[in-house]
Amino acid sequence: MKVTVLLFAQLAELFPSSTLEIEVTSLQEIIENLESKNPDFIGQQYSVAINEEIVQNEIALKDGDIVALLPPFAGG
Amino acid sequence: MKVTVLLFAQLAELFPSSTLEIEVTSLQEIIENLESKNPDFIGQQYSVAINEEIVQNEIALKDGDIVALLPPFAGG
Amino acid sequence: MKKPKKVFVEGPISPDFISRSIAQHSTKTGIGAHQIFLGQVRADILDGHQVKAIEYSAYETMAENIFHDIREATFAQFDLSCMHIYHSLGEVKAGEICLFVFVSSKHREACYKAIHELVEAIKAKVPIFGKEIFEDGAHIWKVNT
Amino acid sequence: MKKPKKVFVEGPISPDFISRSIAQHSTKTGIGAHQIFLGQVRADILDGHQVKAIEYSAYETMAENIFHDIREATFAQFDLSCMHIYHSLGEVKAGEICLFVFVSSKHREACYKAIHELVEAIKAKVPIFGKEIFEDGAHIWKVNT
Repeated sequence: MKVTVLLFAQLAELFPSSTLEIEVTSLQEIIENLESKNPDFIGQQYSVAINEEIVQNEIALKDGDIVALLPPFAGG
Repeated sequence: MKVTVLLFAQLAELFPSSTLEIEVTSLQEIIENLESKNPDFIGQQYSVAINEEIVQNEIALKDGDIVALLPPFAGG
Repeated sequence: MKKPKKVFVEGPISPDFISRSIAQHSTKTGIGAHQIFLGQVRADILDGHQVKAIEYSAYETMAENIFHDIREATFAQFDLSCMHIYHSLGEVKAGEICLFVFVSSKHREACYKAIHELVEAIKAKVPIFGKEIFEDGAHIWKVNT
Repeated sequence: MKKPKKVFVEGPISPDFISRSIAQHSTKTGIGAHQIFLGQVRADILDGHQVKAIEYSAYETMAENIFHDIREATFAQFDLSCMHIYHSLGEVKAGEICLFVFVSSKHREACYKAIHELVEAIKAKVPIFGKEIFEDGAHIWKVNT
């Protein structure tokens, strides 16, 4: 299925674009995809939001999901 | 000895002047003096400051002391 | 030691005054957090009368000394960069501001606690009196809770 | 329910903006206490470099939703009359204000706790990112503590 991956802040700096459309079957696959594109992605800290909700565990993706990788928050 | 008595707020309203110079030997005597001048003074709530320091117990007065009778505070 | 500063101001504290006070901190680039407390006069209904203003008075010399002591104790207890306290004397109408307490620090934790303790200390310890004046001209004397 | 309000503003939050926000509360004569928290950008020295500004970015749609949730939870928990939250996006220089949180209530106790919880929730839960830009043009990414 196709999902949209959004990268923010220091994660966005690691790739040519902060928005990726990719064909994957799981969150794990997204991460492996990004790690293979840029090894500097390995070991980065981030939380994951699917359709703007933070998810704590691996959950099943659906076609059209928006997966955001969010580095540590720094508001205020 | 002679002391200056300062009255504030609702206590000042009970007397013609908010500043009194009186001859007394004790704090108790000041209070009796005021109660005799205006019985409405009886039962009023206040704390006592001698020379700008709050005192909790009867303390000896000295000539020239400034005795302030302070109704409940209402700052802020 | 900080030099003694005058706390009392005549009449209400204006939003402009607060704005200028905030702006003066922009050169203090070690500050990360400001906390401001404002006391505003309420149009309370008491015994069927509506408060239109509070007329503040104080035992001024003693009050300024106690403000000074409160300030020093707060600086000793918390890691603050700045502290400002202003309180009105005279008439402050309902909706206007009578108390402005402003603390600044590098990190926010010190600010939360400092502002809380400052405001409580001011309300409890400073000989300030408030005459609540009703629409019909009658008045009662305010008591802090 | 309060209507959703926009939190993000472009660039720093000016003292004038804060002043106008305070002034708008003078007609709300049931309010007795205001509490304001301001976040100010610090000129920290990190690895020998001095921060001259923070450039804020956010996952904006998600962030606005979370601000809304935080606002609703705070209104449910505390007896507040008003609540306003503003956060900068884009560049905010050292000494300028990037966060403005403003709560008002009849009595002061609700304000102390509400402002504390609001600021902590904003720092912990909202997807906002800060690029700390040094005098020499290098940068690092800020992490909240």
